[in-house]
Amino acid sequence: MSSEPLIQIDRLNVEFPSKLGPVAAVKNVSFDIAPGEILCIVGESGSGKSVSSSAIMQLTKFSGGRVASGTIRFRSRNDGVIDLKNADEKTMRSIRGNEIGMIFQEPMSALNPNFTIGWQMAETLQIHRGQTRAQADARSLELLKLVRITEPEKRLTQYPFELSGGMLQRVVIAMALACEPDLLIADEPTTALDVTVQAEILGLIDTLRRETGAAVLFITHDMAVVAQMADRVVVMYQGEKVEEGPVRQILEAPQHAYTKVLLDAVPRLGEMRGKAAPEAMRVMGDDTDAKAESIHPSTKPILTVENLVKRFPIFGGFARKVVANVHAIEDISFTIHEKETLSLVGESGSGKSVTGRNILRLEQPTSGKVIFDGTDVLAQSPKDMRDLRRHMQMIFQDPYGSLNPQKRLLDQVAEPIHNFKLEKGSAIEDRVAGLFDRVRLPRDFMRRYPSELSGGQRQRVAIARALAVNPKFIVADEAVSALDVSVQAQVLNLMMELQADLGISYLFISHDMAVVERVSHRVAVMFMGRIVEIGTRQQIFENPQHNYTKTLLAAVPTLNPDIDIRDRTTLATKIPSPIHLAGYAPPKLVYQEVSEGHSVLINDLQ
Amino acid sequence: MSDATTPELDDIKDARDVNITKLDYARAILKDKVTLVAVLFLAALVIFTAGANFLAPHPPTGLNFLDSLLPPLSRGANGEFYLLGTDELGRDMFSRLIYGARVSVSVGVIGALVSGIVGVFTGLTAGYKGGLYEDIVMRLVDGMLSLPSLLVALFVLFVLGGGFVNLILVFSILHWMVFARLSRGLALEARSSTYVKAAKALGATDMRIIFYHILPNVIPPILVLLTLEIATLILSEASLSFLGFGVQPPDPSWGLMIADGREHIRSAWWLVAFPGIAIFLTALSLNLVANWLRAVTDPVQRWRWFAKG
Amino acid sequence: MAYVIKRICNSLLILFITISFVFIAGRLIGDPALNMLGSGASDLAINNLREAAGLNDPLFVQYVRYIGGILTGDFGVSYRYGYSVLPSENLSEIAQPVLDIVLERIPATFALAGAALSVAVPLGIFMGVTAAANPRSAADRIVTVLSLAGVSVVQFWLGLMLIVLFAVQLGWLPTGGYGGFSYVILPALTLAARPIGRIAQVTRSAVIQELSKPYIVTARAKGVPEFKVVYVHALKNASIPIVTMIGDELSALLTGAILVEKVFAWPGVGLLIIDSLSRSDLPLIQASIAVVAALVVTVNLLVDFSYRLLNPSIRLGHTGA
Amino acid sequence: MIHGLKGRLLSGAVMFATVGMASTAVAQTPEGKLVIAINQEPQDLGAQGIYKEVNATGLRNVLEGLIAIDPATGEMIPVLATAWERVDGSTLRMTIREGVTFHDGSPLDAAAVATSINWVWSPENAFTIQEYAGPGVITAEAIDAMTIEVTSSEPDPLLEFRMTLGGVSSAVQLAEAPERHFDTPIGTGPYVFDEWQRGQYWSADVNPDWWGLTADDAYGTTTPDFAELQLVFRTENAARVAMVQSGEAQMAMFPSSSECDRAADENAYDCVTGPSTTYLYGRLDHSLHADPILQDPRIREAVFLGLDIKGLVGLIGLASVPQGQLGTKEAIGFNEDLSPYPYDPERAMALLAEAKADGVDISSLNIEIVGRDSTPRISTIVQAMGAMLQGVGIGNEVRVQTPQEFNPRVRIGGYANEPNRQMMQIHVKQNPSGDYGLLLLSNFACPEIDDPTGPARSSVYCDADFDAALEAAMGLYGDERDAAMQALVKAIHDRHLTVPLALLDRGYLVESGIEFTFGTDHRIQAVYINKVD
Repeated sequence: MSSEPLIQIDRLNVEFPSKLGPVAAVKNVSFDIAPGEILCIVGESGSGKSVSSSAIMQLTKFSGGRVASGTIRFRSRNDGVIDLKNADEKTMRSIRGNEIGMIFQEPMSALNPNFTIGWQMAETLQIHRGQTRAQADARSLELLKLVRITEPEKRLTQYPFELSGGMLQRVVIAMALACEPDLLIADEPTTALDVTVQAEILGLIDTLRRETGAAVLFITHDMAVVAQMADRVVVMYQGEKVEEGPVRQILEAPQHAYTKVLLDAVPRLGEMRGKAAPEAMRVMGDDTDAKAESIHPSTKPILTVENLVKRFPIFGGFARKVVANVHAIEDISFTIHEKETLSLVGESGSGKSVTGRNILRLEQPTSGKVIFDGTDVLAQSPKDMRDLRRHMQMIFQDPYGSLNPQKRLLDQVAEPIHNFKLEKGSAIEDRVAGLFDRVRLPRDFMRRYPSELSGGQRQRVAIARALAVNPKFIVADEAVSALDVSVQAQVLNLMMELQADLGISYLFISHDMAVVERVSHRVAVMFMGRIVEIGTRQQIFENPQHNYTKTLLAAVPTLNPDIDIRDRTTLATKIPSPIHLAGYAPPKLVYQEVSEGHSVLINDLQ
Repeated sequence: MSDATTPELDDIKDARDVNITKLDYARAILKDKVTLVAVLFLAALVIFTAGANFLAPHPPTGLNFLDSLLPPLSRGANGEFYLLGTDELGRDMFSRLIYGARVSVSVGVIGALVSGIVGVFTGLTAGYKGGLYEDIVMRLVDGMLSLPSLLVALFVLFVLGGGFVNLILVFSILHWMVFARLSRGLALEARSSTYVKAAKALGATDMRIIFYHILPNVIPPILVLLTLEIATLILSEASLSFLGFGVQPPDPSWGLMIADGREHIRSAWWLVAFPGIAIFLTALSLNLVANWLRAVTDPVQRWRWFAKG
Repeated sequence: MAYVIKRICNSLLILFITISFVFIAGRLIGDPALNMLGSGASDLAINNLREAAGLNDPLFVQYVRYIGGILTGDFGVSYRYGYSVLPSENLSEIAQPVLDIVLERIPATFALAGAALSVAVPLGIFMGVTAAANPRSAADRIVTVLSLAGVSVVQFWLGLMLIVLFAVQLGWLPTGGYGGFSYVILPALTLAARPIGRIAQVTRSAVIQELSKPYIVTARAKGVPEFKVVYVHALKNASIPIVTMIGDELSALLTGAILVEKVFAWPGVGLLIIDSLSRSDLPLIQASIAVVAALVVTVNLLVDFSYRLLNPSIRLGHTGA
Repeated sequence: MIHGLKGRLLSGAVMFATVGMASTAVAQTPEGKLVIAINQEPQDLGAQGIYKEVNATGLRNVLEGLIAIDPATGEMIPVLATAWERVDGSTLRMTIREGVTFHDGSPLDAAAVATSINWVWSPENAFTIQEYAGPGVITAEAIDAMTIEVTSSEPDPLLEFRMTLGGVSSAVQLAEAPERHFDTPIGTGPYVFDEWQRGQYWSADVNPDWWGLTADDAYGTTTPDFAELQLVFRTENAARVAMVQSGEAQMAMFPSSSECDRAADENAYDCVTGPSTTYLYGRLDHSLHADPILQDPRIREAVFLGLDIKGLVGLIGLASVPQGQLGTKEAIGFNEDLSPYPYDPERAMALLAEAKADGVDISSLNIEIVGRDSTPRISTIVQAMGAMLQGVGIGNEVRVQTPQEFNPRVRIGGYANEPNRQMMQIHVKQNPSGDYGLLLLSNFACPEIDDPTGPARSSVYCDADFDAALEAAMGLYGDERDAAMQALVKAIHDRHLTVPLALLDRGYLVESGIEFTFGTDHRIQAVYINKVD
């Protein structure tokens, strides 16, 4: 390893045009990367971390950006040290994909859907190495083996949509490594992936780095990922570098206030060990710490779900008959008590969100029973169902999408009040004002439109809206997943505070194990549409029984930089298909009660 | 909507996503010279159309053999000035163009509005409600869209006879599907959007969701289509009138003016040239405005129209 | 395969409904015999024609007879075209079947549509891609205004102007008619204006859309030259809307050529339709519309099937959900 | 020998138009192609079609009749019949020309001619020529090899005239391939049919064996000058004109008057015009299902006086002012004493004021001026008429309708169902029969609603006395018939029933160096088209 840096970025400034004139996305950022080193840039959205990396590749210009000043000195194989800021397009093309490879956030959309994997991999080699298609295919095969993809020969002839997300990300990595680049830029490469897949990909990148000696610029928002990957860390906030240092120093002795906030807000898996009740999140300088008192649910059931099944029919053939079904959820049963939070946790496709929507009858379940507060939900007429919704509300994942962009916040929060005719005239506005107070939003926001608010503020509006009808039960579907960690903590605390004050029960749907551990009374782990394990939080996190639960827990990245993640590098696995021919009846699920309230699925998906 | 974006765009979302006010739209138009000209032309057209009785220098009907077929910029027997010349009955072309705008533009606007209202209603309800209703509606829409529409229009007008009302009837029958297909797609998209699910969870009725929640959000693309359809219908009106199945005299529609004037295409070119140019400029302006509207309401592209620096 | 059969059946249904609609509308409103013979004809003559053409039978009987005939390829005989007689029994044998009259015109219509498209497709795509590669540039603005001008012009008016300029004033090209290459230039250019504009527009917006997608960043990050990024990566993915538009325009050319055929006296189906309308020759009108509708439905079908070729995920049946 | 047609016609009124000097044509071998842009495609090329030029323009070059009318003199001249004489009121004996063969090589003889006549006039075939059928059914019979007798089942004063109408085509073809009769005409004419490209043109080549090349009494101003004849279909007026302007055609039918005017400034081509038997008229609702206000003679007169017919004629261009009646001067029944309806707005307004003073509700006057969309320039015409009536204070609206809408409204069966109306129908009619009888019958006779066979189905007028007088007149011959018809025409004129608007001239653009002679029937025959130096 030479001590001479591979790339030196010096006082980089990148601007984007906007309605208000040029906006600086990156301000005076400097950092170096040594050969073979992994440098992580960490920051929340708007920090400029991704812009910095695309500026290296001169890709910002395609989205209208302009490198205003600064230098990007790169030690090129052929041309010696050159400034990539001023390099011409021809030079850049010889560097892109050749000396610098790049990996992206969403493998599904990062590959061209209309060309085979083989074609796309060969393209790089044909451009930079002048290889024939046959030569390129041979090299592609090697690469696919390198990234440990099953059946590599077959993959070459497949199209992107035929592969799972984890496999595609391996393809993208293989493609980036095709010309043995000296620098690999990985821009949030695991954010779109499930936690188990994320672990595999992180392990793979780390392994490959060691095998090929390429330096890695790793961009992420996740401190836990940083802890696992980085040699050195650059922390960015609103376009500026706020702190830089070796990973251990950043994690253990952060200097800058923002780094501290970031680290503090991250829930750490296992930190709730031994505690029976949920606890509020740590938020620096937040006064809601007062509500840190534990919330204790009653024993009175508010919602009982029995054998809930949802299948989505697939029509086909001549008469549009149902030829197959997507078995979205299978035989789901659980109970939620008053003032209790039950978390449904699982990876994408596990059926956790479908369960939430079916309980509220936003979709019609195929079979099963939902009893809410003594009322059979599925037996209600559409009109009665509407009235019942007063008591059962929902908070959605996407704070940008769940608010109607064309309506003032006042009207949005007043929507349920209007629908259920709870108030009239100016009383509506008073009530909305009260709700804004309750979720700590300034009252003058009532006249604003959603686009004027930040993500966290929007989610508060969504909560206020759900509260408008004094519900007893709220389904929170990935309610904080889209928020930056610092904001996420505040919103979670607000939800817990409301539970304490108003006695609301939550069905908390999430993929984030650490958050679930923090906020839940009880937890149900879902996989392939089934609950594989259900119990109190302590039972699940401290004594997991089902293999899947164990895998899930092991895959969660932690803030401990000492864990070697390379041994997680496994072959990409194949998940059984949830699509079955019409008429298929799955085996009756059998649960074993391990201890009181702790059941494990024993006859399926072992 | 659900198109994946790059993390880079995440970083600059704030720069791109700033709230755009009416004033910004006005400024963007002023900056875009071509669109500005189109808007001014349409504004002038509307003013002249509405105020034809006051603004037209001469009556559109009547008879004045003395001033028959005078070329543009000439003076009549009694010293009247004819900006764009006269036709064979000695009527002022400029005035007839203004009155002709009334017919042509109102056929376009009313036809597009009627088909728009019908199409948006059926499309939104079909897209939102789904099921058999949607199936039937979309089967009908697809079927009718695959028909040769000019031909069917021609045939129906052949059977029913031409005229203003029949023309609008035929246009509505043959164009509502365009709106229905778009609206259904928009409703389908909206139905899967979270704010609609939220509205449903909040107890809104289907009709309220469709018309209070979804409709305001899908106005921009519908408005774009409406503008394009007005242009299409003005062109169709001209074609049908040319073939004798459109507006009937004495309504001086532009298409009819071309049809009547083509006898004299060589000797009195202005009879054919000016109505043709009027249609062209009107359709072009509508298309330019629609194009601009589409660009500035497109969440992915709009920043280019508002960005400075 | 089931999909293909289903789509074909669907198309046949549309065709059947169109034919039925035209038949019934034509019968219900107005007396075809009177319209054919004119207002001066005696009632006897009119009745003779009604009798001979079977117009005195109940509508349902006529309809069944008509549909039955169509199934055997018999669209009836023209009331007027081919024999200017008041049809009587012996003459239905010697008159020319309307289907032959229509089919005779198809090659001319195809030639014109083909000529127009062979100009419009490459030019439209080139203009659209050029504009998309540099949004808001001068090239983009020029393409936008030109393409919108193409869709805004009244076709028959453009045709008249072109005749006056190129055929009469300059004498370079014939005024109209059917013949060699020089005859096709003016009508094809007149017809091409609109498809050029629409193909350019749809190409532009589809390519812009594709260029904003992440896989384009991947391609650029691989070092793919910008030309290839646009013309290979983006254009291939943008092909479905473009092909749809080409199909739409082809349909429009097959039917919308009516005006241009009239102005240029191009002996295609469009001209035949206008003639038969002006002669109130109902069997001929019905057959022409049926044939044109069949062409249009076929074009739609081909466009539909081409999606399967253009999009591997449809081809491989991966878009079930 | 020849009955019926009026003396003044026989006296040789100059009824032709010709370009340039009198014929100085030099006989020469036919060469080159004569391309004529015509205004519509024929429906078929059957032998009956030659009776009216609009049926199949130019077909007389291929198919000949027995007798023709000389375009220059208006006299009947022999063609395939060399002589004809009356046997009685219903029979005509005709001698067939010797030594003529059809284009298929079969000889022209009495049998072949009789076959043709029987085919053309057969009621079973019911060809459109029946519109000129007389009172009886026409049949023909060969008396000997070269003589036929043509018989009408009822006495028919116009039988000779009817023999100028139909064409004679090959009897062999009729026997062997009757279906070809309609698209492959086989006649005896100076040109042999070549091909018919549907939608484009039909063409013929010069016949080197034409009998006229050697006969002394051959019709025509010349022998064929052109080796080929091509009739190109161009419905668009401007397209026909453009063909001559660009040199693609040597002749174009019916240019607009403005194009005709322009031709004067051009060297390459000229415009020739001449009167036709076609006239334009308006028929104002009268007795039947009409608004009672139209029964008021003052109102009717005011309407007629309010129309500036001279102005309209000027507007139409190639036209002349009709003499207050439908039909052309040479027809039996033409009343020379009548004069055109004057344009007198003051008088019209005075009449209206007078009627108003008598309590007639003038404000309810709203005349619907309706034209058929197939009439050339109808939109301009009705608009001008509307403006004229507006000028004298007569409320009106103008319309142009498709035949689908218009035709039922013209016939008693249709308009009887309409509420009482004030409709002025604008029609274009052609009357080459040379007799007012049919015209009076179809326009003014009382339509019998219960008798669907009557010819008066489109009349709006009903007067028993008129009907009786008409019936009487129809049975008369010669001068008696003429006088009776004239009286009826005068009665019609005075009652303001129909307003003749224009006698239409027809014009042609003709390339310089070509001379074209034609009559009121506007036949386009190559033997009347000469190359001149």
